[in-house]
Amino acid sequence: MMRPVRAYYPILPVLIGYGILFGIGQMVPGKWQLISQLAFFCALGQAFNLFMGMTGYVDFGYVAFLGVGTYGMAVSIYYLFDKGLGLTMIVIGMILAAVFSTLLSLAVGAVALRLRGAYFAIATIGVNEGFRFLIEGARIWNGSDGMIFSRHMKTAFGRETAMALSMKWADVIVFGVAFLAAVMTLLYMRNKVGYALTALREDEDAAKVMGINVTRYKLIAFITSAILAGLLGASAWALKLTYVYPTDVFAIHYTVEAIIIVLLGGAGTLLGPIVGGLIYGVSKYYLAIVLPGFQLMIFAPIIIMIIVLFPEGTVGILKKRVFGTPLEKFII
Amino acid sequence: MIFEQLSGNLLQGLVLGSVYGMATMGLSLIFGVLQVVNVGHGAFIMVGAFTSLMMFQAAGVPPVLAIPVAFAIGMALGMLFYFGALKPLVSPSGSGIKSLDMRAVGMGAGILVALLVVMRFLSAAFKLHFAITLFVAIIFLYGFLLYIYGGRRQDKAPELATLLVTFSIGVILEESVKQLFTSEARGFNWAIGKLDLGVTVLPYTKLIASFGSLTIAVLLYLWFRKTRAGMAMRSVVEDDVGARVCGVNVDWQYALSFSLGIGLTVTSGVLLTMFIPVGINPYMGGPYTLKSFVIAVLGGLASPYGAFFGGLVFGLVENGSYTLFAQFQGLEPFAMTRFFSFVMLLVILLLRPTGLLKVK
Amino acid sequence: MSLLRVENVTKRFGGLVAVDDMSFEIRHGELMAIVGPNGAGKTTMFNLINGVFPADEGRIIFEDVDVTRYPAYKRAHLGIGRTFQIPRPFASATVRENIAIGGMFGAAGSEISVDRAMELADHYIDIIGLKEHRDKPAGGLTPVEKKLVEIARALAMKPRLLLMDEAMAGMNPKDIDEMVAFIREIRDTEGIAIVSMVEHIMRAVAGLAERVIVMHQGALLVDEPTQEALSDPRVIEVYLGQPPEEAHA
Amino acid sequence: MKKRGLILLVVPFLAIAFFVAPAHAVDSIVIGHPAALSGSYAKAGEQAVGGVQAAVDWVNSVYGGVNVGGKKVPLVYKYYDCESKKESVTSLLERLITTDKVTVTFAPYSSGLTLAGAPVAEKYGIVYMDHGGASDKIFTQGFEYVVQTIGPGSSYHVGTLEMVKKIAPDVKRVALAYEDSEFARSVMDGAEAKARELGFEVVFKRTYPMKVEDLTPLLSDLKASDPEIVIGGGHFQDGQLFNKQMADLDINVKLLSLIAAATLPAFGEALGDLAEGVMGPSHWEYGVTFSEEGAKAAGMTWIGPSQDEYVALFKKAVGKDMLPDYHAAEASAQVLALVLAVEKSDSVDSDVLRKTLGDLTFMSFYGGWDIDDTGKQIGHSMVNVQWQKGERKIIWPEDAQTAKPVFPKPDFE
Repeated sequence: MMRPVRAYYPILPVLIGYGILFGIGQMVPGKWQLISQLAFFCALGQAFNLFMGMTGYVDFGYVAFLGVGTYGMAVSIYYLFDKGLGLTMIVIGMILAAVFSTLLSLAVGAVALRLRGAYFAIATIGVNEGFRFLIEGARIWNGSDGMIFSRHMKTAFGRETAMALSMKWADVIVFGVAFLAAVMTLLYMRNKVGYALTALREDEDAAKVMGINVTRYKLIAFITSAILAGLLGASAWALKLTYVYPTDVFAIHYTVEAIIIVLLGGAGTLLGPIVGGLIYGVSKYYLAIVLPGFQLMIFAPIIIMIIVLFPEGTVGILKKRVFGTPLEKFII
Repeated sequence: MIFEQLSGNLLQGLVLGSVYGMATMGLSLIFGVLQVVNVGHGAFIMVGAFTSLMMFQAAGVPPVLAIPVAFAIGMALGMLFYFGALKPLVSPSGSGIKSLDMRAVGMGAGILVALLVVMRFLSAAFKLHFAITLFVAIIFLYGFLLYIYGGRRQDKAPELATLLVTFSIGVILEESVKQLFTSEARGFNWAIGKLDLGVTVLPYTKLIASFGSLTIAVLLYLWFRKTRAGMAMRSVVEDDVGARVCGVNVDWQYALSFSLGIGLTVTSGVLLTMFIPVGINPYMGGPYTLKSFVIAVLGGLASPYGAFFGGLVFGLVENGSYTLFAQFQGLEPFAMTRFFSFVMLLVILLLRPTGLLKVK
Repeated sequence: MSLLRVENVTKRFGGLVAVDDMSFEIRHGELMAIVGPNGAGKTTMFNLINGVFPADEGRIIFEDVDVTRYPAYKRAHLGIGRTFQIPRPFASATVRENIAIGGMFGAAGSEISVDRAMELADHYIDIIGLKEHRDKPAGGLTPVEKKLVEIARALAMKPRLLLMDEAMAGMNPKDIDEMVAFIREIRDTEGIAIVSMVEHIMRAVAGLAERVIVMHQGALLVDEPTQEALSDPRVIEVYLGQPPEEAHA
Repeated sequence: MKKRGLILLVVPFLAIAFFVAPAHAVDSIVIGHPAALSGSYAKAGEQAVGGVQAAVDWVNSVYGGVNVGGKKVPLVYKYYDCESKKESVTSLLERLITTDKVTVTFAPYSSGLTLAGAPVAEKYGIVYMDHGGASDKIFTQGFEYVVQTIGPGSSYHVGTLEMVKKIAPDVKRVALAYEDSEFARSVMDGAEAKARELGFEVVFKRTYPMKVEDLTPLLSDLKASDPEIVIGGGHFQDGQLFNKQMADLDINVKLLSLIAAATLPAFGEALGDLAEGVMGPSHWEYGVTFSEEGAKAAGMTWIGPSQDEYVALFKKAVGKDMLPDYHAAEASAQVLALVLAVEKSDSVDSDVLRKTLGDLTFMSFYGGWDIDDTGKQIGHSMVNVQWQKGERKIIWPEDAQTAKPVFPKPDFE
């Protein structure tokens, strides 16, 4: 199955990119939160791209996977904090996050993956909203009261460790998830999964006739993407912020952010989400500082402009430019 | 007791449902013709609500008379956004350029800088916030680039581009209205009496809103069936390519149906203020967008009359299921009605993606 | 033993009977054509054979396996290949990748690695003569080139039965002759059965098929060797009473 | 390497942002605030920013600056927009702390966003003042630097129930209908407990989802339970809807009290006659009679502008003809608390400030201010307002009254 090492060169720019980002965060004091926010955007885009970019299916309710992931970690800490499990609790939380998002993705997959285009987008919005109202309506996990577990973490790990967990290690996990998402993307691209996904993205009926079990490959990409989102929610939202409210973790604007990031960078490319995440994160951050209260008004027309005039995204354009040069094998 | 409540709720649901149905017709029309899901739908409803509010507050015009004004505003906005943002993405004839080279980008950047400098002075002169003038500058730049280069039709995952564009249009509308009117929740009071039915009470304003929705739905139906323009548009819904072969200007039909859809949506905002004349604010549209999706699917997504029918069903189900869920301990019935409506959405998408009404 | 047996297959769309109680056989290594005017149910028949949708009634048996309820991809694994009337290569993938995808997932799918599939693709690129376009996206090719890529993609699946949907539609006479020769050559080198679907271009049928099935309004009209079928009065009747030779306008 | 080029483009940005930071010295007291100026909480965020700005202006121009280290130094207000999003709160808060070197930080509006920023403030050990997070749970989490000015949610409707108990002891049937949010729920739980304690009969208790568009089914249900008084609400939009649809359904009760919405000027403007007699609990209201004299009589420190001065300062600060509501007043009171704490301890050190704030008790136009050991506000009591002939009157507690309560409230026409 393994291809020559050369085929995996594009992971180098990814590694360099995240390495530089991580380095800045560690070396420049007082920028870690910004760096971790950027890493969150990159990871979000990377995980979303794994499904959306490769299959062409727009999951508008994608944030639900981050939501259940957040709940996975929250449930673990909230209910197990006094069992003396120590850091195993974090591991359990990550596993729960992965399990919850897998289960939800299987359920959504069974219903929605048969649908195409706009129908799929609407169905996934329906799953996201429906799930939130179920949590609120049936009072699951405290319903709309949510869970606040900063105290639980301090009780379980001690003040210093709890602080380090939410202010540092949660972000390190986000970096990990981002890199894992990139690795998975590249692995898929270079193996049968990727070719199957390319085929079904271009023409699903033709792909079926070519002997591709489209449901299976869609589901593989969907579940992978969902698990990554679940882990991201567990680290960036639960472990870092130590609280969860249903309205907050199922907010659709995170899906919109993911779409913007992927489009800015270039859908279906490996480097796109990183470039897109950086552009989006940095410009958002400085707009919030320079023009507080007006950034959405400035951002919205710029997004329209980019979609209409540069639909391939930054990396898409770059890819065309480096075609036939030695850089070709690094940029996909 | 329960039956009294249930019948009262169902009656209310029917009246509300007709307005919801009307509010979804525009969404369905746009999807039917352009295959675009308008994620900014709710923002246009908000524009309608503000139209109604402003006319009432400024001149005491009853909301019924605001309908033609709202419709005209909607048509105009529809044309603006179609030609400004959507046409390059969806137009069947494609448009303009093949690629945007670095020289062009550099030129654009130069113009932006020049505009910024001009705008900086203008904003000082007119005492406007710099961000507002920056916004205007970006729109100008965009218009310029679009005029020269045209943009490209999206072949891969076209939903992605159109979803994001319509979403951004919604954000632009919301933020502009926020700048104009602040994010305060507003309202007005147009009381013309009530009808007491025993099981429930219905103000006449609600009945007028419901009747108005029905009238507009019937008018739209007649327009589609009896006029040349309507039939041309219907032909595009049925068969895009076939219509073109038969000499229908599909490009123009796209523009027309988009602006007609927006016109209907803005109008429905006025009708909604007759139903609920309070809580009008720039961000009020969000929940209506989600509701409209469910309703549109109930009606078959691409069919405006189906949407009207879907609205009625939705109103009945949402209000009726409240009584049902209220019988269970430990549940929050109101949230459960929402849950139920989304479950209904999924079931219908699975079993009958063409909607409850048999369309084809 | 026949390669494919269609037994009393019927397919309805709403009230319309698109395929009405069809029965016929395809033999190993045979060149065959399904002929009929527009709306006769040819495309539906193709879709039923390769599983785009299931039959309402009847059975389809491929090499002794009852595939009636099999989804399309499983039938592809068994060895049923297919091309489309309007070529549908995967536009963003290169020519090489397109053909390799056929090899990766087709009949021999489970055993072939990505690298092996690429080698296979190179082999078929040589056959169709598009070597200079190897690493270009397939979306940018001419229609005839796309058609060739599609055929190569189907061949890379190593099918035993290849269904070709209107392979010659929209081509000029010279291209048609070349295509006919190419298809015969494939049959001879690969040893597979090829079923072509033909609507109008009767001049191609003679060269393309040893046997002809004529469909009319969803039902089987004749199933005869080519020369007899072309002069069959019932067939002429179907083409508006004109001799089929002149009906290709 | 175009990819590297992009990163190289980002690096100087970050570097500049870091190195351009001003040198630290006590020549000014800087307040850092990742405010919620857009997104879900834009309305409250706009008020809060205006409120802080107004108080800062007062301190600098009227009060003459903050007296620390033997000299008067100005207050500086630095705010960014977090878009009501939790990720932005953390990064902007850190920027305020490390790059802008602020003296204290203010939390954005809402309990959720306050919680999002708390770990960052704790990490840097900087005082984090909460003007819009009413959840009681924030103060059971063991945060050491979080200080609350807004009163806890559970106390919102307590005064209302006490008032009814006193002026109409025979009224028993109470209905609770709140928004299904963490804040409104804590109000509901507090109200329910108080109602049972005072011997009321809770005949109806339901919630409705956030951003609701139609309350008819819930209100029909409520009507059937035949309550005498109705308390509930959540935010601004749903409160207006609540009142309007009560009127539509002809549900006439002796008292209707709605949190948040009913206390704002926009409520009366939107509803007109329908608002007549409707009540709401509020942290602060225009017309509350807290004054320097009253503070002296009670033996408390007084600081800040008088109410009328404050309203004028606020309008100037926002640049619009907008009245401050309690979101603004809370934010302002927080600034005053800070000024007193700095002057009292003569220090800008976070730990000293936090300790001083813990011991601090004072009164301003906003009312009393005092926190317990966890940082929770306990010194501020709420007032109840009622719409009477198109104006908001303070009707409870009795010593703050600007008008007598109208009870029972008039029926809807």
